[in-house]
Amino acid sequence: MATNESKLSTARVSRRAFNKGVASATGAGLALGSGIAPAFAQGKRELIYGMWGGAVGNLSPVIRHDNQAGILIYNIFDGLVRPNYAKGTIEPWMAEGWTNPDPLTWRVKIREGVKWQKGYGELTAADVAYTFQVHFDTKSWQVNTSYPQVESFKTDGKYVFEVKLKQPFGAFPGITIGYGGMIIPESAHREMGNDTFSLNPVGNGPYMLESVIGSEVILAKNPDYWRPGLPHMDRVVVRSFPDASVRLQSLLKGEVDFLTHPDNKDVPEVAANPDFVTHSTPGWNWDYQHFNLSANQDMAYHDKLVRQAISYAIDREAIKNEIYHGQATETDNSIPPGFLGHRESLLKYPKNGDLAKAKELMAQAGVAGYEVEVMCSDKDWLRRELELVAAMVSQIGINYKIRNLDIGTFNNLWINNHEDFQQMLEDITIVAPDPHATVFWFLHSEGSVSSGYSNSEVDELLENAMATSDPATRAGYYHKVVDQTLEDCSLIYHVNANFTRVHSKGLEGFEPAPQEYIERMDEIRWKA
Amino acid sequence: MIESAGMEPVLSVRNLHTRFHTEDGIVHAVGGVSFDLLPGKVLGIVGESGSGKSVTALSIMKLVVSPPGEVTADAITLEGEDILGIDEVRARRIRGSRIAMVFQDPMKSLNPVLTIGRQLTEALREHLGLSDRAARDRAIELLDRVGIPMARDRLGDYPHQFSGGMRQRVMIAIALSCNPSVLIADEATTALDVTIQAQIIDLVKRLTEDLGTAVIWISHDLGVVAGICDSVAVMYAGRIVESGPVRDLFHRPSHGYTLGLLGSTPRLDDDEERRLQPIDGLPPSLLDPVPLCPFLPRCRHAVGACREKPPAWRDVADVHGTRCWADLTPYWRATNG
Amino acid sequence: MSTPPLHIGAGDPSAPPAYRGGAFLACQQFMRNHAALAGFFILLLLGFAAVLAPWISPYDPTALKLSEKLLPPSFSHWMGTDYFGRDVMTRIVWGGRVSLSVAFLVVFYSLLVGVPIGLVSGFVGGRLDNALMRMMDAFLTFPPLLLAVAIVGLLGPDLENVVIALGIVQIPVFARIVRGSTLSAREEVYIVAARALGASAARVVFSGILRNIVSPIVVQITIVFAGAIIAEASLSFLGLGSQPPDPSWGRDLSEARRYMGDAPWLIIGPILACMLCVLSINFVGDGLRDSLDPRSWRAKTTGGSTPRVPEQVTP
Amino acid sequence: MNTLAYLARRIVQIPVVLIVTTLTIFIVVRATPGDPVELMLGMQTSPDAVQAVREKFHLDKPLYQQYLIWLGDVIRGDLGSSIRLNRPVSQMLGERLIVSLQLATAAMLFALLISIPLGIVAAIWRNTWVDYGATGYMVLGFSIPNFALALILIYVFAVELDWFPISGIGSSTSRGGGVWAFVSPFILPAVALGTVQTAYFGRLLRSSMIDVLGQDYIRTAHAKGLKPAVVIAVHALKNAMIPFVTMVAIHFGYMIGIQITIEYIFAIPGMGLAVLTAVVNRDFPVVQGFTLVIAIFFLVTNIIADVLYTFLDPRIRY
Repeated sequence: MATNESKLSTARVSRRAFNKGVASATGAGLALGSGIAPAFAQGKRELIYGMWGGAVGNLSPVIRHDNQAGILIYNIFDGLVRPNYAKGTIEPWMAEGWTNPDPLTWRVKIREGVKWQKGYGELTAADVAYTFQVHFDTKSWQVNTSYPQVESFKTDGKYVFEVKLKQPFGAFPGITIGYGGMIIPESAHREMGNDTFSLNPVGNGPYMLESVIGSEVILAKNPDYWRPGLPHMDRVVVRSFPDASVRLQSLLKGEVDFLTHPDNKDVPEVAANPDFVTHSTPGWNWDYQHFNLSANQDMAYHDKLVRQAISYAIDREAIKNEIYHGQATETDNSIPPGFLGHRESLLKYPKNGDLAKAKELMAQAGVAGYEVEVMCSDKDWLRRELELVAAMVSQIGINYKIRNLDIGTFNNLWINNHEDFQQMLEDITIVAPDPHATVFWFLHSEGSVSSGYSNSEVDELLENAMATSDPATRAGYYHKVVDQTLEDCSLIYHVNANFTRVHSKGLEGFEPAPQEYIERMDEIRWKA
Repeated sequence: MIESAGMEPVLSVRNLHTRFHTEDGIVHAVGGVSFDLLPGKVLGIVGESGSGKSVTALSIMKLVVSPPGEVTADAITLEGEDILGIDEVRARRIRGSRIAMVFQDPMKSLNPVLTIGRQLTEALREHLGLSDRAARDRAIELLDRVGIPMARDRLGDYPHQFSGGMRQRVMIAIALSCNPSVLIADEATTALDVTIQAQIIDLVKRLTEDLGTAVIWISHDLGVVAGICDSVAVMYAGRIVESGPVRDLFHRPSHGYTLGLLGSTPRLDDDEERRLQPIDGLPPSLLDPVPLCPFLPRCRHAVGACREKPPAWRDVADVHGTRCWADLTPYWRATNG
Repeated sequence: MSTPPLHIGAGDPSAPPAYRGGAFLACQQFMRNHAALAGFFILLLLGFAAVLAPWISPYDPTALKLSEKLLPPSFSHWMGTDYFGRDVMTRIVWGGRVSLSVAFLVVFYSLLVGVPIGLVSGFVGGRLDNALMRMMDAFLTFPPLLLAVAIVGLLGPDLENVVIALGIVQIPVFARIVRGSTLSAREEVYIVAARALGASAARVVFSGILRNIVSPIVVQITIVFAGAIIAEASLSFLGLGSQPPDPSWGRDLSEARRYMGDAPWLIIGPILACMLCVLSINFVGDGLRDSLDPRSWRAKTTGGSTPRVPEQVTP
Repeated sequence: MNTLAYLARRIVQIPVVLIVTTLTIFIVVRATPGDPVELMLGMQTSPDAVQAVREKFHLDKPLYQQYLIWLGDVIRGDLGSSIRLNRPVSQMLGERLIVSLQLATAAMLFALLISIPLGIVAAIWRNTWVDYGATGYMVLGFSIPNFALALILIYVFAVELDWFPISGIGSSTSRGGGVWAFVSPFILPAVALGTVQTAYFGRLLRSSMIDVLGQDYIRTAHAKGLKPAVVIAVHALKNAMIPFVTMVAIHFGYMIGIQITIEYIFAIPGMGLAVLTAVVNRDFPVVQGFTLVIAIFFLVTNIIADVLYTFLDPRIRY
């Protein structure tokens, strides 16, 4: 419903874009105020990427990095495998293939002839072994995330890497060599040392790191990339824009060619703008209310009827429209579309909630109303969502006392000491395209992010699902787990937010990924 | 009215009025002043503070800002040129070059952050268009003339490095730098101690005689006026109540206020038991001037006429006139006193 | 034979010049300053609006009504409604409670701590003065917003901590001003005279010096008051200010920035409130500074000194 | 000579003040709940992963020892490296300090460009509509939060009129392009940041000009028949400038501390945003390193302000 105001600006934008387009095509691209460097003779081969958030952190796959850095690492390094989002499968990449001779052994065949950047030789199985060893030596975060099942590993010849597991692990391709599959060159890492390597990483991906100055990272084309003719861009300039609306306005003004995470409010309007292409793909993430079940035993929310009442009181469609402006899909469970074991987004709870049922459940639980402290981090859209949710639950007598915290304090309360908070609203991006990465960590009583919820039956189901590798049986287990969570409501899911990216009409070759920290820029190019 | 005795006056003022529009009403600071200043002569203007002495000077220099000030007169002629109606640009060319002024407080009259040399040569460069070099030499010569030792290397000094007396000398040097035909000294020695006062008075007398500059010496100190002036005009409540040659006025005071002033000033040749007679009461409000003699409320010698009609100007001698009905001849003293 | 003093044209001579205390003359002077008067009434209005908010506001500031989302200003909603359908005008009135109370407390605390430090170090001088001033320098070097972030992070985001965070940075400002004025006041003859008369150091400091440095302090109060309101807004913009659901100008302003194109009234409301408040504070400050300076008191013409030629005659 | 003595005394005091500042920041940030390593390592951290990083950044040692280690390193010029970004603090500082100084200078230039004429005009025609207009504008500048002004400026001048770019400071395009490409991104942030200073400076210059214009030496200058412009520019301004310049220098010292919201909106890689992110993520080395530099910068500008004072006013020889 673009108001006439925006139509006006659209018309103006298109004329400006048109001028710019003509100017850049003829190589005289220095339009007043547009930040585009002069175009090269044979059409532009430079892209300016408007990144969300503050400055980008370290760029080494073996040191914990944030999502923004993940995007850059994804373009400097090519991983052992690559997810195919359309088919929801894991495809061979640096690993030509892998075999599973017995449930505890996996043998991975490494692709031959792939060169490291800046002349550091060829990628071999030794590099893979070295990378795993670095993770274990530096006790990196991956040890607990991607390699908990790894017993031992060794190379077998120049191009075969063999891993022995402590127990069968069906999600080996997606997680152990998927999320944990970013390999670093042994020669370069030994020469520079861990810290220096993180400042100038040497990878095998389509782009090399040229410079990091202030909040701007410049990636240059990797001349000896193993896929000939790629990437099409000579340079990708990545600039951080903390403010979402300013980031979008910079795109509209032509100072930036491509951006992610626009303000959801502007998505419908920019989608209608003919000069730009908008991809709004359902994301592998969810917003959820989290109850601290390991503490505050006297609080009413420990009764699952109250939690169900809260879930019934939530109007998920209102959240989708008011907070995400339509760029989301309502959900009440933790397996989003495109994941193994996904059935429906909404299995039990109605889209607009059911106030009568909620009140009935509260009466059943014998709870008239209570006050609870609900904390939220510094993501402004989540804070608005919490205000909306607070209004919804107040209809059944529950008063959410909102405590908005900075991300440091928030994570500290949530991750590290588990006692000092009662309830919270957060969103989470799922790291690997396998239900194990979401369901196990959150719902298993020993899961790394468990909230004190422990249900032995659920634990058993999760362990079985992890052990088998046959997708059909794993899906069956996850169905039962989800049904149980719908009953227990240890977590109340609201929506799967879309992951949105917008780029100038002249660009093509994007492949929208539902994950926030993956952006494939190897095939991006300016149309001829 | 003081008629000039034959010589052409260098400055003549006819019926000068200066009013200030304040929130409380219109203050008539100067209520119709007329006088002539003869070349090379020193005219003293005497009166209590608030009697309009300084405002008269500032009005002549066209330095009164309007609004709130408002200066009107029949005529103000300087060296034959009527400077009453001239525009600001012409007025600016006259100030400092044809008519200059020295102020009361030497401590504050010089710019603390500019060197003496700069403040001296400014007027020279502005009015005479001298080159820096020539201006410097002229400045050194001027400082020598006003008695500042080692003038050459004092140019670079700042005002706070000079004593009060020295600063007043610099002020005089600045005023006389362009050889003006009229110098107005507004309480020039009031802020100085007595010994320095005498030096400054001698300096002004000597310089004005050499240069032939006419001087208006504004002061409330009768002793200083007696020492330097040729003729005197006594001002009260914005009007000249009596004027004439200095000796005439001191010995044959013909206005109640002049008599009162003389009565309240100690004299060297007084016999001991003569008690000083202060003038009691306060100066009148200048808001709505009364047609009668302004000094009436405080005058000891008021006669019947004073309360009926405003005193007209009458001549007591050929160049000595007053605006007072009372006959004060009994108070005159022998001229040899 | 002296004639009785006859006051001609000087008003009613029989009314003896009543002695009027300094406070009265200060008020009289303040009344003359129209801008200050206007500022004072606006502040009074804002104060009442903030205090009486629950009774006078037509709508509930926090209740959501999605059906009335983003309505332009109309008769029913003077300043339109925001993205949750809440009335902007009501939220501004309620927001005033937060912003004004934060500003008031910041001024109060920084005065409470800053002025004594300034007085002591100005009056005592020597090594204590140097030590205190170096400590104040240390406080001054803290980047204000960062200190606020750390403190709000440390003590949690409720209002008191925002006040502490903003107050700490203002303490040295007051201290330095008071010290400066005390140093100059200490040299004044009337202070030396008071001490010569055997006045105790405390009496000299509090009655002598403090009374005479009131006006620079008052001016600084208005600056700090206005600065606090804006700092609270900046903190909210960075996500650290007051907590929902109680509205605050800063938070509403930062939330409104997303709708600048579609609903500009969302951003104009808080800005106007901010500016109106700060403008009136400044005018009151200027008015106070002039009226507290005895030199500018002018007694009416009944009695008192004759109206003199205005001070500044030349251009 | 006593100016040098005064200067020496002030410079000697800097380390003392710096120690007090850094110690206070050290305690405040360290006392803030949340352990940087756990925050950085995120959810699935194994205890020994946390321990490894803690040792690397000496976080396992007692507080006072950590401070002494840090102090020792600083004296040797090593500010340590960021826990979150794993980059040497000095390198981050190098890039960002320049940008912050450029922004501060741009904002200061804008403020002076507007406030000096405004202050003078308001003083000369005081209590006329010119004065009220100028003072009104200055107080307006004073009372609008700089981020609100920034948003309005962007909306009007960048989006609608497209006169100036929104971002680009410290970016390759601005370094690579011509003068305009380098200058243009500074304009809107400078206006947004400088407007508040305009109000402070304008009001100060107006009141000091009014004081000076009332002095006797101005009357003397007029009596000398100098051009009004000379009287104002030379005689009056030189005196009025003394308190003004001191205030400008002190405010320049403040500039870096209050740039955060402008850096946030205009995506400027300055120091404010880096420190804010560091405080939020409890990245201690960065917080300390940056606050140290901001403090040094503030103290140096203060001393420059005092020295300027003696230089400008011949009456004061410390």
